[in-house]
Amino acid sequence: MSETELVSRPAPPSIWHMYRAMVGVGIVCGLLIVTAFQVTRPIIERNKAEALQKAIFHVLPNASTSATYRLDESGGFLVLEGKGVGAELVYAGYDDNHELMGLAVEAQGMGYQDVIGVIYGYSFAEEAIIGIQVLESKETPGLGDKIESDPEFLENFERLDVSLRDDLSEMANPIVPVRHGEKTHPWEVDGITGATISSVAIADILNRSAQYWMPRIRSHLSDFQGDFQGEE
Amino acid sequence: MPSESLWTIFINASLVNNFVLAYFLGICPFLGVSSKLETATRMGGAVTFVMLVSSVCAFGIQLLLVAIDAPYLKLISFIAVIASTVQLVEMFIKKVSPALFRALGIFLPLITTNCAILGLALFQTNKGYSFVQCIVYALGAGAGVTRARVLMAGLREKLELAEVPDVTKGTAMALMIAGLLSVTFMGFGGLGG
Amino acid sequence: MAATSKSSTDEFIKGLWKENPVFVQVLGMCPVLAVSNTAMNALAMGLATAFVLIMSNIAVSSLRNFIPKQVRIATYILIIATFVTVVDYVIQAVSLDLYKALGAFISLIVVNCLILGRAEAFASKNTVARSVMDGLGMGIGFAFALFCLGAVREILGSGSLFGAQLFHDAFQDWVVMILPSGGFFTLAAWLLLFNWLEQRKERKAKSDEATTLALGKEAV
Amino acid sequence: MAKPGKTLEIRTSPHILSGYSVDTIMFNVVLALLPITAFAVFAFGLAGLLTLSMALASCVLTEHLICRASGKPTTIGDWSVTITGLLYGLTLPPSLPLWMVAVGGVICVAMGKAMFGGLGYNTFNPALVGRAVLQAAFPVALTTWIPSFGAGRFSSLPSSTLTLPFTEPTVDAITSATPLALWKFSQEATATGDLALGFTSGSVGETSSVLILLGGIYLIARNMMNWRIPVSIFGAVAVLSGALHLMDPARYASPVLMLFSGGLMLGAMFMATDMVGSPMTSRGCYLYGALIGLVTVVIRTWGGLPEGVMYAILLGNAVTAHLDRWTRLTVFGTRGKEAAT
Amino acid sequence: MRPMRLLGLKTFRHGVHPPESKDETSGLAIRQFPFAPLLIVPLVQHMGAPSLPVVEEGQEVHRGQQIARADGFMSVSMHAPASGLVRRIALAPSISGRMVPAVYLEPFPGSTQEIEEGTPCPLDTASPDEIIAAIQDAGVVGLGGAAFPTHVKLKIPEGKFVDTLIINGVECEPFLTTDHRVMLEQSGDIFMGIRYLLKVTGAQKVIIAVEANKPDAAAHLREAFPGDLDGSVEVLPVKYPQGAEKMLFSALLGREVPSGGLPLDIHALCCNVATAAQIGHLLPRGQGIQERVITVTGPAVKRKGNYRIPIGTPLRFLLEHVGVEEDVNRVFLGGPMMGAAVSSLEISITKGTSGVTAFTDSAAERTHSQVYPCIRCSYCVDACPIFLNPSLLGMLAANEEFSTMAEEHNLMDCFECGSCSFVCPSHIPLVQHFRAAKDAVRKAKAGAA
Repeated sequence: MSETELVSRPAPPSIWHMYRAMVGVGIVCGLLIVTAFQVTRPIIERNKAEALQKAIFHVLPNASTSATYRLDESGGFLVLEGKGVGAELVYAGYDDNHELMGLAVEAQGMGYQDVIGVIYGYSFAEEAIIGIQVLESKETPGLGDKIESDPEFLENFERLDVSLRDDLSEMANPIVPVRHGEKTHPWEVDGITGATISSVAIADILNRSAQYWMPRIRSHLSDFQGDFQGEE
Repeated sequence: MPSESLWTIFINASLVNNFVLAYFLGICPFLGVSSKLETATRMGGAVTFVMLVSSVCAFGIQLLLVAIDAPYLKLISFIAVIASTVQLVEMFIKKVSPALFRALGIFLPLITTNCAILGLALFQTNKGYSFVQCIVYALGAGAGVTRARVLMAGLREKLELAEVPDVTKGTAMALMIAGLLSVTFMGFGGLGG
Repeated sequence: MAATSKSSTDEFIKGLWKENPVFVQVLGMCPVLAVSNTAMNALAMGLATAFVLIMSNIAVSSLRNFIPKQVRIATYILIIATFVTVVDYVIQAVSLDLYKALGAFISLIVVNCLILGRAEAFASKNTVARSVMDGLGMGIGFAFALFCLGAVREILGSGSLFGAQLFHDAFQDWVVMILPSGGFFTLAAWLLLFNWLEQRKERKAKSDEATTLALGKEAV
Repeated sequence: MAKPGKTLEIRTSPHILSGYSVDTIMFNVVLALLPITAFAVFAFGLAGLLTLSMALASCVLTEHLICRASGKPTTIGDWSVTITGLLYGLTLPPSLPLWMVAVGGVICVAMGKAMFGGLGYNTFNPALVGRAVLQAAFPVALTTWIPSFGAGRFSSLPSSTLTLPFTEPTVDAITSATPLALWKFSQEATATGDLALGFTSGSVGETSSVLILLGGIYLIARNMMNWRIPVSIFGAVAVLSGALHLMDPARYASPVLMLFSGGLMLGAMFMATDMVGSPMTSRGCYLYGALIGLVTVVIRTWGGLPEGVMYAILLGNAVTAHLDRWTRLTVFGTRGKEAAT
Repeated sequence: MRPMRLLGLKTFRHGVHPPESKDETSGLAIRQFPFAPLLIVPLVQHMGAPSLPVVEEGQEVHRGQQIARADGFMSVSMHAPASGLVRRIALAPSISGRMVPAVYLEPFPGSTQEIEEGTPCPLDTASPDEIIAAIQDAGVVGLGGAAFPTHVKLKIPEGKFVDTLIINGVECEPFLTTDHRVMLEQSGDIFMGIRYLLKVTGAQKVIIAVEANKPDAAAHLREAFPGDLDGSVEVLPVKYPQGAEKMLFSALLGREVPSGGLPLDIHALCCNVATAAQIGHLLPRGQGIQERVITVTGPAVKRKGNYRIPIGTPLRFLLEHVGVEEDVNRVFLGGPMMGAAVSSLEISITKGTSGVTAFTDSAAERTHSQVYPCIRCSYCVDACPIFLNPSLLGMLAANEEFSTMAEEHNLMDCFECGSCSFVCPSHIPLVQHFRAAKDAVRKAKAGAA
């Protein structure tokens, strides 16, 4: 405004005016932000928890309750209390009779375009991966994103063998990707024609994650059998 | 902690997920000023530099915010820090190297509103990169922005002499070229894998 | 000041069409291109931006005499960042899926040159009422443009609109439309259309003028 | 005696011309492409013929209509759009639905050429623009291949060819992987003889390396093609893939496979050499070729796609302006001066 | 820098290969041309100030008599091409389209046309300055086409020196065989001229450059080469514009004339072979130039040949005498690469005219008249002997960015050899663009100064 300019030229506004403006606006803004945060926080957290629970139940089809465990420094698993910042988490799923059905584990790795994040379900009974859901992916639509939808590909994960050697030190067979139609072993992942990179990426992500988790989980199986009842 | 190797981060930020051509960050200056090669290169250099500095700052802020458990201040503190970083960098360069200031100076204020900088800070926090990863990410992103700008500048300089139809002149043409460049860069998909 | 009421309607109208922030001024390209891959995302983004725009216009115009010139940009950014943070949390609360789809681009509304531009060029110099109208016009214009883009991209790219399947199952998706390059191409196509319309109008105006001139001469 | 000089025509010197004209050059490129086209039809039968015809027709028609719409005389007479149409057709998978072929043809000419101002200003190779956008739009259809020399190729069509417009093609039972895909995804090397003669699957016109080479040599002999570009592309590819192959023959493909497979031959000979998109100086051409070769090898070896020639050439087109600038010749008599300043 | 070689022969980089079209006249000996009923001798036949007439209307003159004197150093004398009557001294059309002062001379029909001799300038006794004055008095200019006063070129400023004299017998322009015949028929005059030139310039060495398509001339000169002269006859490959001064220096000596500089800067001097022959012929006799050898050729000419033609012969008389096709519509002074098209046949032959070529439409090489956009084929870049980028310059010219052309892309170094236009498949009139651009730049500079 030209008027302000005329006034301000000879006598610039005092420091006090500037502080007043900045601090005033700052306080109001701060109040606004904190209010919004406080109002929305419970809703957001509920949403997130629901989404996670949905994913866990998706990859562990028979589970109806779940509990979150964290990997302890000792190598054992403890029920998570409070926030799990920085901790390595697994989710245990229980059926209606509070029987442990399996674990859901998050894993991620590089895909064709960007990081792919998945959650997969591990069944103790079958010693196999029994379900998978892609949480995060920017794979090419119509091609790479078939890893989320292609029924033939998803069939791989209805029972993907991740059994361990007898000494529980490592996996008996690594998960390996093969070309479409050439799957002969239960630990092989049948690829998608035309989306080789993405399907190979999934197999690699699962393999790496399983190699890390399976020996740890199997050797502390009892940690999950506690009398804790998962939340609905 | 993401396990991506530094090389993967760099290739992804600069080629596969180019900030300009795949994330559309910093599009306004990309379309607006890059018709002279020299300007494009210098501007790219300035952006990379500021990216590097603000990436480091953002990393620090994120640590602080986690420590005091105030995630709601993320955006406001990032933008404040970036704005003041640009100011500081400008003053610093002016003091230390007047020559460099003459080369970069006029671009620095423009960078404040360059979404690529804020985007970088937000992405690196979302991805939870470590300090070194952040630096490599910033360098990769800066290289990608510079490369996109330089290519665009060359193409536009060439087109200045062409008999472009009236309808396609200007922004529409620049967008088409950007689209073609984006298609071209798709060829690099999977390199980071 | 008699013309105020009339001109405030004008402030509203201009943003919709004549000074449309996307198609005419080509501002705020980043979100326009990044989240317009589906109509839903585009509309949500557009409305979020419109909300921030209107709110910041209100705040800036009502504080315009309170904020000294020297610190105005910093204050504006502070105000805008606040509203963006609020929007960010609201969207998270409303729908996590939408929040995931829009990603960091909600936060990036802060650096949308449209908002800071309106605050600086308009709201800081005008009354609250006029600023609201300006914000409404620009915001809705922006959202409308985003929707135009998103609709085209979703219809061609996924064969649906707002997630509802439009065509027969066998429809071949034009994947490129949902890819980044598709964003560039679609916006370029819209701009071409606008250029073409504009040029046709100009030509017509010119020929009309010529005819009037010619007629005038004949009459003389 | 006649009285000469009644109608003297004034022009500035020179008064004679070399005899080459844009249309003669373009026509010769078409000639050089004919054997490849013929082989393509022979190898892929009706599917090849229909794909090529549709590609050609859509490109030529688009050019004609755009010229008409903008009120200019039609430019299809200069043969350049014929080249675009042929090259574009030759890069397509033979079983591609014809409606996609037509869409791509329109993109080639409208987006790759007319938008930039027509012949001479089409910074990116129009055929590749069409091909690249098409691949981005329909990634599955553009990476589905049928084997060459199929038994009933002259009597029947792949079911996908006649797919209704805008609908998804049904994938044929008999698909076949290209030599590069075979190597990339299962480390199978194809026999060199098959590669050279074109008994492999692949795009309509990229399979017969021998015919492509012959066409290129014809143009080079007539000075209608810059030999430096294909030579440096081949050189870069051979050196890079050779070095990699020596390090680990099991992981990295042999230079022979690299050179004779995929679109490298066709791209290097006929698309990278497109005069409009390639540098003007000799040194620029060497760098341009080296860049294309390098990017091709990088994408093929480490990227997600088995083939990268198309992207490499488009990238080359994009940096041409810079290469021309960096490799500007030192003007006669300014050598010392530049050193002084 | 070492000179570039092609098949063992020294040459320059780039250049083009236009059809030579010399076979029809290269074997024809020089013949004397008859006098036209009226000779029109322009007083501006050279670069520099017009000569001042020293005769009056109605005055009788002898063949060889001085009819105009030099006006200052940048000017030369003019001599009567025939014994006859000065009809008038008035304006006459010239090739540039401007009217220039000229002496209208009507030869006496019955005259024996003997040439008047003046004071000789003996090689042994005359000082360099005296020789330079004699050359100016003899009216000698560069006969290769530029018509630059030869004595000006020979005047070497203080502090400069010349080590090599190059005699240019390349004649790279298609159709022309003037120099070829002069070398075959006037080698004595040539070597005499060389002796004068060596004495004036102080050069130790002389190189006679001949293109490979004139092996008889090269062999003849080698045979006739005097044993006491330090030098050689060099055969150069057939390539256009091999005969341009700068190209010759770069081919023979491996030296580049600096941009905007002179041959003297690289201690070399170049002189056309016909000029040397004229000097060698005229100076010992004390005569001035009143006629010169000209190739009259081209598809439209019936009796092609190399003629010794009196200066001032009107073009119309010349063409009528040799006979031309009725539909002739292109006549050039010089060859088709650098020659100028004439707009009227009323202009006359001058000292700078090395040839007259005439074409009919049907025989014209310019068959493709359609101009296409530049397709960046880079033929012109590979042709330009001074390494410009004609394609880029052409596009800049079309956008009228003349100052950019001059400042960033060395427009002013272009010497309009025509190689770029010759090879351009898009038929863009590049040279025409560059001439216009150069004019504009010069005007802008003059305006600024």
